[in-house]
Amino acid sequence: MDIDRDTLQQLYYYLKLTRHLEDRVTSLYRQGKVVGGVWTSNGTEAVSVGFSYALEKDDITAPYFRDMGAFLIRGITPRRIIAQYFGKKTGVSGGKEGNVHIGDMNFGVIGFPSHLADNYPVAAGAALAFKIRGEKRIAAACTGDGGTSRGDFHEALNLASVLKLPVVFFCNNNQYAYSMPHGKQMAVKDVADRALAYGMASEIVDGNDVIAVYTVSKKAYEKARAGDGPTFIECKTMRMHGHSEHDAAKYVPRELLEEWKKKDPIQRMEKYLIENNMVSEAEMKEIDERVRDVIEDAEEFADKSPYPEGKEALEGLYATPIGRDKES
Amino acid sequence: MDIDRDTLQQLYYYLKLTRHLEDRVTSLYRQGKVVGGVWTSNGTEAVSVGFSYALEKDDITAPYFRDMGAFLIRGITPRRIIAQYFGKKTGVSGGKEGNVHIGDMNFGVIGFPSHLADNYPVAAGAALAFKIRGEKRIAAACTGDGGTSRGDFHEALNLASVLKLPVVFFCNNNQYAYSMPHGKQMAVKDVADRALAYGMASEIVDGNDVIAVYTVSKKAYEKARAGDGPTFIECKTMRMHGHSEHDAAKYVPRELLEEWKKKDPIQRMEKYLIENNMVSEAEMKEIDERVRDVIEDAEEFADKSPYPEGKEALEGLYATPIGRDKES
Amino acid sequence: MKEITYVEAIQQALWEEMERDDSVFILGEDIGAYGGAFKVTEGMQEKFGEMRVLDTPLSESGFTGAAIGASLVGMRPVVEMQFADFISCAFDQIVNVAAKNFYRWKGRTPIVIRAPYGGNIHGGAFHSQCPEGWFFHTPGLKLVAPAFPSDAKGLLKAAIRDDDPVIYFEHKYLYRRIKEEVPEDDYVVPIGKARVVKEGSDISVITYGAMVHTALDASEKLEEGGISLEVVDLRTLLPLDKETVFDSVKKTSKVIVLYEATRTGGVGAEIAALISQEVFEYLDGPVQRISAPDTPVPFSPPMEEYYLPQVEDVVEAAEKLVAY
Amino acid sequence: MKEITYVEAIQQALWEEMERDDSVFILGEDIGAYGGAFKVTEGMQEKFGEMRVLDTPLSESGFTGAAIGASLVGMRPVVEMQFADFISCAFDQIVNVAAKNFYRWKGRTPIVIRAPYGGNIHGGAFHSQCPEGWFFHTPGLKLVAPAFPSDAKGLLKAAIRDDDPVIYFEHKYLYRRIKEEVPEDDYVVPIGKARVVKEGSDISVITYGAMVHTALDASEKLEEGGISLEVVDLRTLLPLDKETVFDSVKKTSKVIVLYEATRTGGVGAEIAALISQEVFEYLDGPVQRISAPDTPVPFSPPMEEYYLPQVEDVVEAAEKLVAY
Ligand SMILES: Cc1ncc(C[n+]2csc(CCOP(=O)(O)OP(=O)(O)O)c2C)c(N)n1
Ligand SMILES: Cc1ncc(C[n+]2csc(CCOP(=O)(O)OP(=O)(O)O)c2C)c(N)n1
Ligand SMILES: [Mg+2]
Ligand SMILES: [Mg+2]
Repeated sequence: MDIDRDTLQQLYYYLKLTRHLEDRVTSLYRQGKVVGGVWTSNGTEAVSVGFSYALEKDDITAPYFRDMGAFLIRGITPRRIIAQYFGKKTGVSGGKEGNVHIGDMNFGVIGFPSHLADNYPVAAGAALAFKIRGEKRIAAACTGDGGTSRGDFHEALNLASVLKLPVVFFCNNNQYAYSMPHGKQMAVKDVADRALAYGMASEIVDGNDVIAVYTVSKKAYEKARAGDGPTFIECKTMRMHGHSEHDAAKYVPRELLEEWKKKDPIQRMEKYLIENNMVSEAEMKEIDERVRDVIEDAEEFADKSPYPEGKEALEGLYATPIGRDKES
Repeated sequence: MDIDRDTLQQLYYYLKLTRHLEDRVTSLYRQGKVVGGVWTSNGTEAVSVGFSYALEKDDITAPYFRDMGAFLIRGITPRRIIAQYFGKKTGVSGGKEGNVHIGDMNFGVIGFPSHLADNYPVAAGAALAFKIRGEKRIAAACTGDGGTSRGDFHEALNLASVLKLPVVFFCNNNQYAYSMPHGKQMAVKDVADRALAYGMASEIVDGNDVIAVYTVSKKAYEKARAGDGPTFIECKTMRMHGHSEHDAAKYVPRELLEEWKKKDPIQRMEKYLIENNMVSEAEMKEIDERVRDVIEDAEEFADKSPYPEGKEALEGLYATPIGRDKES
Repeated sequence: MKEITYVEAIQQALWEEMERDDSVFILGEDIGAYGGAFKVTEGMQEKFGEMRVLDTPLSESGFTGAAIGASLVGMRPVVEMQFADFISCAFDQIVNVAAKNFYRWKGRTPIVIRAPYGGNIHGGAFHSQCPEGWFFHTPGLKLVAPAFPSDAKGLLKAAIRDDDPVIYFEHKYLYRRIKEEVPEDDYVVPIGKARVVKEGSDISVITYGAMVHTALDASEKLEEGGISLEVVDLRTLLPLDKETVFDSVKKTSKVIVLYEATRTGGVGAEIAALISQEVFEYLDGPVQRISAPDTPVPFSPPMEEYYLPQVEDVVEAAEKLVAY
Repeated sequence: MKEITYVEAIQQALWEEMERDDSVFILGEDIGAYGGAFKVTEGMQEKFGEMRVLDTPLSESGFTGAAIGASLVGMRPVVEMQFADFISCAFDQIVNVAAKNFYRWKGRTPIVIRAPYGGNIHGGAFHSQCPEGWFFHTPGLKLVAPAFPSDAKGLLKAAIRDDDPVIYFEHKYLYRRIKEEVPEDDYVVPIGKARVVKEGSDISVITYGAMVHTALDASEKLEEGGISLEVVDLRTLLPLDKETVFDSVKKTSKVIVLYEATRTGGVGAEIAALISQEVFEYLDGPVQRISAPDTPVPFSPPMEEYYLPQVEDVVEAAEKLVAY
């Protein structure tokens, strides 16, 4: 696939924005400014950036908690995201939710429930709606390798396959599910083999190569859009931080991290852009500055934002509130 | 595998006992003597008879609701079974449960909860216990083709595979899940393909050939017993009655039934025994009489048995009752 | 107005809503050509097509999740559980995804789950349960449980039009056993409103589902002895219509809470708790509860009969309470 | 006796039971080499081996089902849910398989499920829930919820030795925040017995879990103003120790039921209902309930604080109730 200069630069921009935003959040966490914990996609940013950038505006996505790139690309602003981490009223959820539990249908983003793989059937259902209505839209969902062990993974893939739904399922195979290495999670070498059980097409892609992820996603989306059914895409990558920022991940062999460090998706894309003359020095500088500015602005915004009032906890339970249901 | 004369005759006996017992229960149902509904294994008896007869005494099994042969072979008497259908105190559960919701750990039979595939992880857990204790016992579970679409199927096979548990999973693929034909349940031709997702060994066997089912089961059990891991076995057969006796199954093409009628597992075994001189005319007669007598006796027993008293409903909630918990 | 059964009322609501609004569709096991285990959707696939009356694989969590997803992008799915008992398999999707979507991130989730529930049909532990209590303790859901054909129709319509996830508990025992005149036009019963189905002066019976009929039968019997029951049919379980309940208690000062589910932690516990907190001073006697005991539903007829609350139980309790 | 924390008490019970009885084993996510998300099982795999401290794939239903199966053939598995919130994924196995095995077919299912639950840790909707209410309405289960290190130890031992399925609700907030002297020997606290943790004369506060400490703090504050609270720690939620609760109510005649879970249909509703039915004549005022409101657990600190019952809420309610 021929990818134009602008797209390549955008991919690069979002990779960087994702990395730096999460890095910043990590520092803020260490400073005690973040409420709750922090989980990042460090080292695996190409997955969410690649599959999200390949979506059309009307498509929808159900990211999981290591898909910061998806939120950013869909249009959830860093301001709202950092404010969410701070528990501020201006956060995506007005303080009701924290960290990456981000959803906003105005941007086609289905909120992530912690329960891994729960959103796989949900994404299939959105795709089902598109199919029923004869719309040319598709749905893309992502989960971790560990998440594929859950029953909802199975029920979703089976349903999608039987009904030939326009949905593409991604797996961020970052080698670990919390402390559990691949071999303790499943007895197949490739997560992609799980798709065999459903007669579903599958792909394995280098999850540190954003161009590859973007390309394979586009292809699968077009297939789904054409009515030719779902695809399961395994993105092989590596979780470079602990499970969360309070996990030192001593269970990960240092050599493995060393090896994967060399494959860093951002450096790799940078190298590609430069070697192929896809970015000028000035453009590169501009991208770096944009990333920095956007994050600084977002942090400042979040800092200055007010907390919600305690009693706001009572609001917004129902979309159709019923007069008599309020607790005294 | 060389199967001795006695084993062959026993397999035949249990096929017949299963068929005739369920036929009898069906008539009793029509007479209004059975409480609740009736679901039979009609046409698929070779599955439960084959896999159950291949078990050793110390093994355990988790049958589903079309596995009458399993109950009989494990030693649950027709008396207790018919009494269970009648809701009598002498039924397997003392009237607490009905029809094929039969379990009794004294006979290594794990009770069937209606929720299909729930007992797949349960059977894996029994196998896990055997493995932890270093016992050479195995567990065998069965469910329907429809049941394999459930999340618990996935979680069980994945767990069993990762932990290399001594468990064998059977699927009675009788072509339909209630009214749903194969193609509306899954997009793979063979249910056995589901095992690919777990790197699990699988087998496809003619589910109307009791010798084949018995043989393939034995082989899988020995493998499991030797510590070489689980197997998934698809038994291809055909449900010859409705889903239950109150379902006329108009959605099943008549030709399909005609075709499968020719493959009846009992006639087939009878023919095999006769052609191979594995049964004499006298023996055959004796088998028929035993079947008839056992069922007549069971029916009489059930008929004469008392109903439980209403207030027995309150008994036996806990294995370790606690003084103060009784409702006033 | 025509007299129709409870199940016909459900059918009418489904058909009318499907005709009215293209975004309504139905999904579940065996609901297509077969028409569903209880024949509720019979003929609908022929009329509305395979995609709007959608047979799913045997996977409650999967198809409930799918309904949630479809609802997030503007559909109004109606899920059929073959038996309410199997809703346990979709529990996580319902309580953690559907119920919390709106509060957590303004995700509008207008799904309806039809749950054929209840005993008295010799179904045993897995085909007779009253699972409403599990969901009653889950903020974000709405629960309705009609006792009459008119409410069965009107509440199903309201549920389909509501923007929140609604579990619609339809009592299997009532399907073909009761008839009533039901408006043929677009008849909607608002969610969140209880109804006094029989006025009375001595004791309020607060109940729902099949037990409404048990209460009414008891009321007739008691009338002979001069005891007058007021029967309040909750209709909606969540959110509860406390006002109607309290008004009745204020009037009678004596209460029986009657429910078919197991006793401990059931919906009836909340009603009793609410009454004893909020209208305590009106009470002239202890708040009585009548329910099934705390065991699974037993199979054998004598046990099931003993287990389920009977007219006689209400009569006895009422006689005692009046004398209190 | 040594002072140990709540989490140390859990650890002690696990270690001692594992040493005492070969049939005890532990399974769950990340509990092996990693020692569990809360480090409860730290060091145990080294000591007891990979099979008895078993890491499982991410599949709550699967490994809970497996625990059930192992228990049926004589093991005593202890399942760790990483957070109680994820127990919803195993709901069906718990309520339909484990809970009903014994009643339906005498299948003995001695499993223990450890469920780290509760809020006040800024965990948001999916890492703070109090799910005990869902299981409280399920006959066949036993539920315990210790508030002190001694009970944490003694009840876990009792749970492991019990022949029925027990859910052990351990409050995350208490893990490292409270200390107590705990008997070092084989200390077992019987299931089914509540405890009066503070005697008092004016009002009974019936509570459990982290709220016991809220009640005790309130009691201290109120003491100054001359109001005397009696604090009853339920310890076991199912089956309930009605006697101890009723005895306290008979003594004080006024009751506050305090629980951290959402209000409607929670455990506290049943307590209030029981009291208002069975010891009605002893009551000198309405049965008050204090709980979280009916929403998911909000994330932002001001909202979470508002949401969770606070000492001040108890103080206020007590002052009003005394004056009633
Ligand atoms: C159903 C469920 N069980 C447990 C957890 C707790 N948990 C959070 S993340 C995680 C590991 C996830 O591994 P994986 O799916 O590979 O995603 P990764 O974190 O590696 O991106 C676990 C066990 C959860 N979120 N959901
Ligand atoms: C979880 C669950 N959902 C729904 C049902 C209702 N039900 C009973 S049998 C059946 C069809 C089962 O099909 P299959 O697994 O192929 O077994 P078969 O009846 O064909 O032997 C259904 C849907 C059930 N028992 N369990
Ligand atoms: Mg992972
Ligand atoms: Mg089948």
